Parts: sequence; structure tokens; C-alpha cells
Amino acid sequence: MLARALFQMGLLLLFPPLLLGVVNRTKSLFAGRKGLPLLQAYYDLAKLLRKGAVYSRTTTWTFRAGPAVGLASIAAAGLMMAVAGERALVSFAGDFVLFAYLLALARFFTALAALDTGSSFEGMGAAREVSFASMAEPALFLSLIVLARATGTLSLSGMLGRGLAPAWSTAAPALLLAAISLYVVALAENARIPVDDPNTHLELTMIHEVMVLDHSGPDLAFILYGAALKLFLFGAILVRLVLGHRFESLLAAEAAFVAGMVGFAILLGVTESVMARLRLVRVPQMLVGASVLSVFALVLLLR
Amino acid sequence: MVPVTPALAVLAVVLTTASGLPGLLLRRRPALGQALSSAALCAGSALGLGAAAAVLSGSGGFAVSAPWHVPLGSLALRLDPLSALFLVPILGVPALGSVYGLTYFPQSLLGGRAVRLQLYYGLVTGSMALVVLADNAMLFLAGWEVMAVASFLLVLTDHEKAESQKAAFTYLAAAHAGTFALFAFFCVVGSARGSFDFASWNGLPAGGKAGWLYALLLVGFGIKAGLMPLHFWLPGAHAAAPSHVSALMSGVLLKTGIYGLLRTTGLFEAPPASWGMALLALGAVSGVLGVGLALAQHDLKRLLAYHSVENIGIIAMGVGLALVGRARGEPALVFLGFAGGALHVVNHSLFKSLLFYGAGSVQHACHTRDLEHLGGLAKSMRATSFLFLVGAAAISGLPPLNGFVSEWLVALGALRAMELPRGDAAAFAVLAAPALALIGGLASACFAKVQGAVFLGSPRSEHAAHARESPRTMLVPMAVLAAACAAIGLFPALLVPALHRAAATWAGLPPEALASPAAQAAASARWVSLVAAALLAGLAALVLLRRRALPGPSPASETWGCAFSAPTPRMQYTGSSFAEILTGHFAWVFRPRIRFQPPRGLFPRNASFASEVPDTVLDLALSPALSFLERIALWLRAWYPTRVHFHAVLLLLGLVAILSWRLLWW
Amino acid sequence: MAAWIDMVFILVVVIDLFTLASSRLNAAIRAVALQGALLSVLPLLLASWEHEIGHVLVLSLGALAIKAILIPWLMFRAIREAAIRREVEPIIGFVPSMILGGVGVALAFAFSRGLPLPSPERHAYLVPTALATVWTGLLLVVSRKKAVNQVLGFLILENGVFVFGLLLAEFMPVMVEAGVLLDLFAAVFVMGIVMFHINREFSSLDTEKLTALKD
Amino acid sequence: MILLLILVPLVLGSMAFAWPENRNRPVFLLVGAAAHAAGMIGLWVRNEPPVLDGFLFLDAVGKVALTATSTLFLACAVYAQGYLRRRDDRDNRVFVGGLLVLLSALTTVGVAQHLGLLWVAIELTTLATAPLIYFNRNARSLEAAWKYLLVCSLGIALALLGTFFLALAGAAPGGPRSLLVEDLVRAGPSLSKPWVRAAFVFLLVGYGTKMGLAPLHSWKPDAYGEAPGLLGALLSGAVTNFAFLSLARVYQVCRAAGEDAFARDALVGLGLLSMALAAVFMVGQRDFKRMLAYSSVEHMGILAVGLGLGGSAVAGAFFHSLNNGLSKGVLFLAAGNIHRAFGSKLTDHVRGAARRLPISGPLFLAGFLAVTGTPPFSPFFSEFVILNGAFGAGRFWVGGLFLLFMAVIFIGMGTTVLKVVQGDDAGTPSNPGFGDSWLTAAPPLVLMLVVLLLGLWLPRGLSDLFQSAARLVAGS
Repeated sequence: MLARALFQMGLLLLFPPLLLGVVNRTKSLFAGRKGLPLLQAYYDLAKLLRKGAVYSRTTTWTFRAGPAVGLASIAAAGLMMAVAGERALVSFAGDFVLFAYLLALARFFTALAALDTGSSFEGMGAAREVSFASMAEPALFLSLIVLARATGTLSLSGMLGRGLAPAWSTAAPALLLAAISLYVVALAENARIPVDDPNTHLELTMIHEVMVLDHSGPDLAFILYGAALKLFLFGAILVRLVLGHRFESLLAAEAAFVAGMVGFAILLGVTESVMARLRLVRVPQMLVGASVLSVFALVLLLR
Repeated sequence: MVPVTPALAVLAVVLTTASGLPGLLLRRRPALGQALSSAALCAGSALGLGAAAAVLSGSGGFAVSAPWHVPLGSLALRLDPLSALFLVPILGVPALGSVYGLTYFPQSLLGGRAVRLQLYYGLVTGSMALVVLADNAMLFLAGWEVMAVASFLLVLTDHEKAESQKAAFTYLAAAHAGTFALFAFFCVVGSARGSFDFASWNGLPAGGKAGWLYALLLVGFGIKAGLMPLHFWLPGAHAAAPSHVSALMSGVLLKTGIYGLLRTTGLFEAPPASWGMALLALGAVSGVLGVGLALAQHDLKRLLAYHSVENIGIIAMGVGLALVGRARGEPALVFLGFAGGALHVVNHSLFKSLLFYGAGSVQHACHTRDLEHLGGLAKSMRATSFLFLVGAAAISGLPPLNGFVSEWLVALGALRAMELPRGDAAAFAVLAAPALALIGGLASACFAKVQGAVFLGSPRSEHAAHARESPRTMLVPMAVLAAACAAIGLFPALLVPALHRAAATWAGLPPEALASPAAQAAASARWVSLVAAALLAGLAALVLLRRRALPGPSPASETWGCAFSAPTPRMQYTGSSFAEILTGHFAWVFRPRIRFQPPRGLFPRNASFASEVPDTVLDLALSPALSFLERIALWLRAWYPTRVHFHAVLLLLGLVAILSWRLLWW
Repeated sequence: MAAWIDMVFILVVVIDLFTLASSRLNAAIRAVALQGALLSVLPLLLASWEHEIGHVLVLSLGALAIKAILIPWLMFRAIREAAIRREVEPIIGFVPSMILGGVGVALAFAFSRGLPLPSPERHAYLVPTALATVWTGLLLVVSRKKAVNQVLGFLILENGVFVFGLLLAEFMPVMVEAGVLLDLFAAVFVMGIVMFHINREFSSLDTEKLTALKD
Repeated sequence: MILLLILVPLVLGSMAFAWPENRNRPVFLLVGAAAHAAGMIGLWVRNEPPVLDGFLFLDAVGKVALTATSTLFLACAVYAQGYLRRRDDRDNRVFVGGLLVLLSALTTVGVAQHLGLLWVAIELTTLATAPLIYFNRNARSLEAAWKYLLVCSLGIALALLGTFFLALAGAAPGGPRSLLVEDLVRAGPSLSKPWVRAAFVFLLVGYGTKMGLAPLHSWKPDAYGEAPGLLGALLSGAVTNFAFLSLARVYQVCRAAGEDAFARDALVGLGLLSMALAAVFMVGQRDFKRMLAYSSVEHMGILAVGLGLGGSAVAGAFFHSLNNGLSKGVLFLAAGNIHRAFGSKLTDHVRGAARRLPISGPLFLAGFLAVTGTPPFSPFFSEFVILNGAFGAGRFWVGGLFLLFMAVIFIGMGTTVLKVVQGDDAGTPSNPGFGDSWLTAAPPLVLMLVVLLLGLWLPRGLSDLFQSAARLVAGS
């Protein structure tokens, strides 16, 4: 029990940066470059933690609080995500609501920190972030509700647990639709192409990256790590959903899960390589489309 | 445990009602008078809160009746968990408000104006308490109307301002219209039951024509509660009043509408699911459009007022779910819906008052409520900005604060609707959950805008640049409210028993019937506390880590302007531009008025852009309709001759008409 | 005897029509005075003698005094005071008003079938005459400009009502009868005063000028 | 006692006519009002048997009206002391005398059991008040007086015709052959139907004119608009109540004759019509005294509806006649003060009355709230009882329209009243020496308190009185 909990936490805390490495490596392969080492993200974090920080004169404690609160809340959300075995450390009826709202908390503070700098670019980024997020939120809820209905449980672990295997046999179409819209939400929430380009260089077009322009040192480390963690959480949802809890032995399940995560990262990399960034005005349409898909899935289950 | 006696409740009502008198009598020594008034109000509230707490924690309430010699009336009072639940905000918030008013609205400076305000403030408080205690229709209506008139006079505090006059009268007219709907309801039911005591109204049949009665209730109480599209009076009134009055109205007064809806629907025998679904739909509309309209505002208090519409929507969704649950006999739905709605009643009163007090001290310091002229106050008003941030996070439903708990309960209730048998249309109540998510997302966006535009960045005007922190008497009430928000958010499980009792009272079920969902909710709530604790622990750890990583002061510089090194405050992203993306998606219902003068030529002169969003219902539908009717009336009157001959002819015609009517009647 | 009574009633109706037609104030006033005199004769003719004679006499004399002498004198005095032109200024022309009056008379006779007299020994023309007179009075009030004419109309209306009063001689106590007559007198008196002020204020009795009050 | 109640004001009135000097003539009013009030108290203490072989008797119906009138008149008498002292330029001989005659005439109406006598007294009230409307001695008040005089006289004449019809209905051999209400009621069905029917129509038109039901109301706005506030209070608070009382007596006879079905429809119809018309004319009304006149039209409509609905609503109607009388007193007296203080009664010129008249201004607002049926003022309860009667009888349309018109009127009236009361009075025409004084501000204040107290606790005696009045008139 305790061992599993430790393992769970370990995986949750250590694995995420690797995802970034995998994504980058995939993209560079597509671009025909050699690319960064897989563990680059770990190096960056270590370096940033060692570096000092510079703060703008206009900022206040809000700016300093932003990254910490963001990372803390994402990590807290992680408590409810089962990465090893069936149940997460925390699982109760309706925990996915808490999950979603914790991510919202992180977003709220990141946006506030951005606004605290008084820079118009960061304000712009914050505006885009909160706007798109408030449209991604219903899509996330709807697809999770589809899972809940299909598995007949209201906890994240339950939705992504035993119940899935029979659900895939009875309500495959609905689950598939839900998976698609979840993937779209994941792209939007993690500032990925086609919604946002993490390593563009024109602030005017950025969303997430432009919000954190002024952060440096440990703060930036928190932000990068939080982003990785968030990506990991969404990936975990998708992977567990797709795998559908087929493997009986814990070890096999774990192996499958890790492999699935890597696969997710590669899929992400592919998507980013083959697609171009959408014009900002199209993003809402994409997100609303995702919600519509999930509503359709829900109708399939409820009628 | 204090013995809950009617005398206690009556004493509370009397004390609060009369609390304005010291100020009136001691006009010579205003400071003392106001202090005494505030003390009286607090004392009365303390008594009432004690009684309410006792009832909520399980000591039985009371139901007494004394003869009241007016037609159809009787002095029937009842304090049951439902009333007690509403007594908490009704008595708690005004007490804090009167303390806040000591420096925000000092009698020593404002004289008669403040005296009048305190009189009506106490009157409103007492009458609201009377409304939730009344167990007789006439007594209820009396309290209801006194409440309306007194709050109207409160809105009219600055009666020289045209804005206040318009807002106040809109409010009074709307309130009166709503009351007339209630007249009709009470008449029908009362004459059917032959008595006007609520006690004799239990088990009203909900079938057949009862739908009309429900419609009357929705109109009568919906106007008071500010349900879309009956919210039209609300933004103006709340913006025009002084802030601690806005807090009272927005945080508490609206809830009496919810109370009325609960009390009356509680009387019906098994209301059909359609009632619940209707309320659910209304609530969802209010929630989404309310927050959408709020996003579009740049007057701080109007913005907060529209958020009341949103939160009332959430509450209505909860109540609607509970009604569906009663229709389908689903205890889980009943409990979760009711608990969510009722808890949100309390929560909203806490954080909305907190926010209005915050807005008050901002206005107090900067003499403006316009977001476009504020900014950077976090440096000059540290405490206010922190407390306001707590309120903002709470109203956005963010953990670990109270707003999350109630919204979570409502969402949970919505999800329970999925467990209804396949093919039951009521199962689509589950869509309330994504609606809640949307509302929550928009709300957090809106409050990111507010917090950013008011407190963060750099000042956009002289006043904002020279703002000073508000005195303690204004900060302490805010701190109390913030603490309450945090407490409820961290230990929600403690409230479940009280909500359980109230829900059982409302649904007319034995408590055991709701025991199991209550227990489940309590268990889940404990998990929520755990996660919240983990969150705080993690935060603490990170802060420590950062302190370890950054010993000593860090160097300071300009904000990175993307290679532009001389940023001015006017370059900041304004609140309007912040909300522009989202409000754009609501343009089909809001019809914003935009004055845009684009830059022209090679060396453009001053370009300008200004946008304002009129209230869709009031400004675009109601006022035009009314002025049209008035024109018709004037036109009719233009035809009315004034010669004495015509008067005689009128007499003659009247005679002939009645004669011929009589002949036809034969 | 009955023939006489027929005669009186017919005369009353004729006077109604005449007032509608007359274009001169004095003539109209005289006509009203004559009508009053005729009406004051009626009680004597109609009275069933076995009942107390005193009552009938009082009624008759009172009517004669007030309707035929006092009020006409007041009216003449009023127009002398006012020193106004003596024509009647009609809103509805003389011919149309006569036609309306005729129609009214016809309707009155028709309508009176619906109201059978409780005591058949009374005269058959009584109800139609009364109704026709009432109608004429109303017509005059609404169709003449001068305040004087309106008062005249009011008088004729009262005459019509008075005819009905005749039927009730037995059980209408003297006190009330007297009250009715005195009220009539007082009414005309007050109207006279107000007319006097109107004339002083507007230097005419033309009520068309009274249009200051409106919404 | 009853005779004294009638004669004392009459005698005092004639003395006032004879009294030489202007200064202290108003004292007669005070004496008369006090004597009348004392008499009423006496009659409350001890019922009096019929006098003049049954012509005069104070039954419950009359008691309601006379109680209200006595109170109102006392208040107005006190007010008159202050008012007439300020208007010392005017000769108040006619004014004081006329008011006292009016009081005695009203008392006669209240106690008259003989419909003929009742008619005489009603006509007398018209004649006594017409000259008073001309108190201000200008063209407008003259016009108002003429219209009032002519229209009401015509109406009353028709009422006399109706009275005679009613007499004829019972004139058949073996019939009651009397106009005493109780005789007619006792005769009941044996009355000749056609005559009763015709009689009711003419009496409805006649007394309806005096009461001011639409479309017979045309004299009201002019008269109330131009008369001094004091007279307006008495006209709308007292005289109309007695017209309603006369109508109630007629209705009583019709019911006894089994002819009440049409009567009830007609009353409800005219009542609703009056409310509708009042609503149309109150929206955007700029003259606040005319507005009060239309409010009076509305409330007469409410009374008619209440009487027409029958059942429990009738008691409500009698209760409302009392409430309406008192609250109209408040409104007209306050309006009079405001009119004097600003020298105008148009909302274009009047603003911030609450600031200039710290008592009358708020009273005007409170009176408005009271008269539009806001608890805890007593009119709320009476209107609610009438409404309850409508819904209880299953006449949802009547109730719905009732509420609709009430709502429109509230909005229309509120706009005008608030324009007058709120705001800053700077820059408005001012009329120095006409601020609030005790003699002019206390009477409406006291009336307002009475209205409030009746709403908080209605004395048992009064509610029983309304019940018995209703039982007398509508048998319910």
C-alpha cells in the first residue's frame, strides 16, 4: 500500500519532464534535426533552480505567488490521477470537479501574475488563456461526464478504472468521441499546436508563453515543471481511457501505462509537426466543436 | 445550548428593526449615535444568529401563533432549519455592514443622510428576518413590502442623483409588480384553504392548474431574486446604493426571493419534474448570461451586481435539481441540489459582501468605480487587495474556498441525475454540470480582469496613484468575511448536518430518508478538505524552496516590453480589452454600443475607442416598451375634450350605454 | 276632465319642442315658466280627492311659486345683469335639435310601454311626457353654448322628473317634496351666482370659453 | 342626538355666515368638528333608536361613513386654522359656512333611511361645495366650479328620477308605497321588476356621477385640481364615500327585490372601467393634484368592484372606504402644502419637496405608498380582502385586471410623486411663509399615523362594524 503510494507519487513527480523531451525529439526528427537530449527539461529545471531572479518594479506579491500557487494546485490535482494501479491516492465521488477547478486555480494565478507586470503583451496572453480555457472547461466536463455515465461511477479513478473494459464493449462510439474531444482539450489546455505554439518568437501570437515572459529563476522553473505536470495529467487521462484497463497484473498495467504515455507524447509531437497553428479566432470554434462532440456522445448514452 | 424561544427571535427582530433610532435621537453626538446604532444591530443579530445556530445544530425550533387583528392575518412565527439557514446571512452580513459603515458612511460627516440610512438599514434587516420567520401570508407580505420600501429608500440615499432616482424607482416598480404576483398566489391558495397560515397550506396539490400558481411564484420571487430575465432592476440599484447597502441587497436581500421560492414550493405535494427543469433552465440562463454581462461591464459595482445574477442562477440550478429529485423520488438529487443551492446562498452572501466592501474601499480611496481609471492599488492598499483577491477566488468557485464547495455539490447533484432510468428526459439535468463549468470559467476570467484592472499593474489615473489604505473599521469586516470563506472552503464537512436538517424540512421528508446521501456528501467533503490541506502544504513547501533558492533581495528592473523600454500606464491592457474576446461571443444577445474613431492618415490624430453594454432587458426591451405605452396613453388623452358640454354628453352617453347594456342583459 | 289632462300633457311636450326651436333667450325663459305653471296645475287635476287636499295644494302652490315665478325672474335678472346678446347660440342647429327632440318623444312613448304604471287609474300620457321632457332637458344642456341655456335645460329636466313626482303625492312626505323644490331653487340660485362670476371673468356667458382645464 | 349631529353644524354654519370679521371665523369650524366628533363618540358608546318615525337612523353603513368623515373633518378643521390664517386676504365667510353646511348635509345622508331625504341631502352637498371650489377666485377655479355644479346637478337629477322609479316600483296597491329603505326591503320581491331595473340604472348613473365612477367622473380632475387641498380632502375623502353609501342602500333594495345580478355586473364593470381610465390618465401626469383626482376615481372603482363582487369583498369595500377617506386626507393636505410652498402644482416646477417641507414631503410619499396598497398601511388589507374576494369567487379575470391596473397606476403615480418629493429643491419657485407649520403639517401626520395603526391592529369594534354593514347591504 505505502509502497504503491510512494511509487505513484514518484512516477507523478519525476516522469513529466521526460514527456517534453519526447515531444521535442519527435518534432526534431520530423524536422530532420538531431534535436535536444531527451532529458533536456530536467537540466533546464536544475539550472533555473540555481539561478537568481529579476523582478519588474511594477510587480507585487501577486507576481511572486503566481508560479508557486500554479505548481502547487496542479500537483494537488495530480493526487486524484491514478497512475499506478486502479485507485489514485485521493478518489471520491465528484473528484474530477475538484481536479478541473484546481487546474482553473493554477490558471487564475498565472493570469494574475501576468497582469501584475502591467505589460500589454502579457495582458493579451492572459486574456487569451482565460478566454480559451473558459471554453475548454465545458468540453472537459462533458467528456468526463460521458465517462462517468459509461462506467457508472463519479470518481476519476472509477471512470478510468475497471468500468472501462465493459464500457468499451457496450458504448465504444461514445467513448471514442469523448476521447477525441479530450485530446482537443488537452491540446488547448497545454498550449500546443494548433492552438498555441510553445516555441514561437512573436509575442503577439503567443498565448501561454507570453504570460510568463517576466518570470525568471525558480519561478520559471515552477512554471515549466507545472506545465509538464499538467501535460502528464491530461496524457494520463487519455492513455488510461484508451487502454481501458485491460491488464490484470499490476506490472503489465504499469508497463502499458508508461508506454502509453510515451506514445501520447509522440502523438503530440506528430500533431505539432504536421499541423500549423490555427488563427486565434478559429480556436473557440475548435473548442465548441469538442463540446458538441461530447454532447453528442452523452446523448448517445442517455437516450 | 441556548433554549430557542420565540421571545429570542422577536427580540432579535425588534432590536435590529429599531437599531437606527439611537442615531436619530443623538443627532447632537453623531459618532456616539452611530456607534450605538451599530451596537444595537450587532446585538440583535447576535441573538438571532444564536437561535439560528441552535436550530441548525439540532435543537428544535418553534412555531407559535398569536391573534393579529387585521383581516386574514395572524401573528404566526416559525423558526425551522430552513428559516434558520436563511437567518444566518440575513443577520450576519448587516451586522458587519453597520461596522463597515462607521467609517465608510460616518454620521459625523454626512449627518441626516447617514441617520436616514441607518434607520432604513435596520428596518430592512428586521423585515428580512420577519420574512423568513413569518408563518402567515399577511405577515409575510407585510415584512416583504416593508423590506422592499426600506431598501428602495436605501437606494435613494443620494436622491439628488438622477442615476439613483432612476435605479430606485425601477427597483420599487419591479418589486411591487412582483408582490402583485404574490398577491394573486396567496389569494388563490388562501381562499382555497380558507386560511392564510402557511401551516394549513401543507400538501397543496401540484397537478392541473397548479402550473399557473408556479408561474406566479416564479415571477413574484424571481423578480426579487433577480433571475434572468427579471433581473433588470438589479444592476442599477446595486450600483447606485452605497457599498455596504449594495452588499446588503446583493448578498442578502436577493436571497429572500430564493427563500420564498423554497418555502412555497415546499408546500406543494410532489411537484412535477417540469417545475424543476424550468427552474434549472432559468438558472442556467441567468448564470451564463449574468456572468457574460458582467464581463462586459467596466463599472466595478455594476459588474459585481451582474455576478449576483450569475450566482442566483447557480442557486436556482441547485433548487431546480432538488425539485426534480422530489418529483422522481431521488433522495440523492434532493439532498445534493438543495444543499448546493442553500450553501451557495450562504457562500454568496459572504464573498459578495466581501467584494462589495472591497469595491467600497476602492471607491473610498479613488473616488471612481471605473475600471479604466484604476490599477496598481495592490501596492498602496495591500490588505484590501489581498482580501478582495480572496473574495474573487471564492466567487470564481476556486478551491480551497467556499464557492467551490457549493458549486461542487450542485454539480454532483446534476451528475446524480444521470442515474435516472434510461429515457427519462429529466436525466438531461446533467447538462447543468457543464453549464456550471462554463459559468465557473467565465467567472474566473471576469475576476482575473477585475483583480488585474483594479489592483495590479500600474495606476491609470491620478486618484489611483495616490490611493490610501482604508481604516481598520472597514478592513476588519472584510477580514471576517474572508476568514469565513476560507473556513467553509477548508472544512465543508462540518456544514453537512445543518444542510441535512434544512433539506429534510424543506422536502417534508423524515431526516432518515436523506441520511445516506448526506453521509456520502460528508465523506467526499472530508476528501476535499484533505486535498485542500495538501494544496496548502505543497504551496508552503514551494515557498520555502524559493526562499532557499533566492536568499536576499532580487534585482529589480522594468517590465519586459518586448524590446520597448519606456512603457507607460496607458499602454496596459485594459479591462475592456481583456474581456473583449469573450464578450465578442455574447454580442448576439448584448448589442454593445461602440464609439470607435480609428486612426487615419500617416500621422493619425487621437484615435479613440469606447464601448458600453446596455442591459438587454431593461434598456433594449422594457424601457422602449414602457415609453411606447406612455405615448399611447398621452395620445388617448389628447382625444379627451374639455368643454363642459362634452362632460354632459359623457353623462348622457353613460346613461344610454348602461341602459342599453341593461336591455341586452335582459 | 281626462281631456283637460291630455291637453296639459300635450302642451308640456309642445313646449319642450318649442324650447328646442326658440332662438330668443327671453322666449325660451317664458316657455319654461309656462311649463312650470302647467305642471303646477297637474297635481290638482290628477289628485284623487279622497286623499288629504292640503298636501296637494302645498305641492301645487310651491311648484307655481318656484317654477313659474321665482326662477324665471332670477333668469331674467341674470341676463339683464350680464347684459348679453339675447340670441341662443346653438352647437347643434335648431332644426337638428328639433328632429332629435321629436325622435326622443317617439322613443319615450315606445319605451313607456315597458314600464306599466303600478296604479292604472293614473293617466297614460304621464310616463312618456316625463321621459320626453327629461330628454329635452339633457338635449338642451349639451347643445347650447350659453350657460343660461344650460340652466334652462336643467330646469326642463327637473320638470320632467317633477311629473313623476306627481304620482307619488300620497306617500312622498311634504318635507321631502319641499326639500326637492328648495334644492331646485338653491341650485338655480347658485348657478346664477356662478354665471354672474363667469360673466365678470370672461365678459360673456359663453361656456365654450371654459376650456382652460385639461390634462 | 342624531338630530343634534345634524343641527349643530347647521346652526354654527349660519352663525359663521353672520359672523362679522374674518380673523377668527375659522374657529367655528373647529367647534363644529369637535362637537360632531363628540357626537359620533356618543353614538359609538350607545346606539340610538330611529327618530322621526324611522326617517333617521344610524345603522352600520352610515356609521362607517360618518366615523371616517368625522375624523377627517376634525383634521381638516385643525388644518383650516393654519391655512385660512395664511390666506387672510380672502374672505372666508362662504368657505367656513359652506364647510359646516356640508358637514350637516353629509350627516343627514349618513343617517337618512328615506331615499327621498337621502337625495335631498346629497344634492345639498353639491350646492354647499360648489362655491367653495371658487375659493381661489380665478378663471380656472371658476370653470371647475361650473363644471362641477352642472355635471353633478344633472347626475343628481337623474338620481331623483331613479328614486321616483323605485317609489313607483312599490306604488302598486298593497305595495309598500314608501321610500323607506326597510319598507322597500321588506316588500322585496313584490316590487315591480321593470321599475326596479330602470331605477337601478338611473340611480347608478346619478350617484355614480357624484361618486366619480368612469365615465361619469369628468368633473373630478377639474374640481380637485382647482379646489384648495382642504376641500379636495373632504370631497374625495368624505363626499364620495356618501355617494357610495347611497349606492349601497340602493343595491340593498335591488338585492331584496331579487334584481341584484345585473347590479353586481354593472358595479364590477364600472369599477374596472374606472380603474382602467385612472391608469390611462395617471401615466405621465404632470399635475399632481389632478393625479390625486384620478387616484380617487381609481379607488371609487375599487369600492364598486368590492360591492359588486359580493361575499367577503363587501366588508373589504366598507373597510376600504374608511381607509381611502383617511389616506386621501393625508395626500390632499400634503399636496396642498406642497402646492402652496412652491406656488405650483406641476412637476415641471416642483422638485425636492422632502427637503423644503420636511414633514409634508415625506408624508406625500408615505401617503402614495399607503394608497397604492403597500403594507403595513391599512389600505393594503382592504384591497387585499377585495382581491381575495375576486379570486375566492373564481373570477380570475376580475382579479387579474384589478392587479394589472393597480400595477400600472402604481408606476404612473409613483413617477409623479417621486418627481415631486425627491431631488434638490434649489432653483424651484419658492413661496416664502408657506413652509411646514404645526397647524398645517400635524393633521395629515396624525391621519397617516391612524392609517398605519389601522394596518397594524384593526380594533375589534371596527371590523365587526364592517361585517355588520356588509351583512346589512349584501347579506354576507
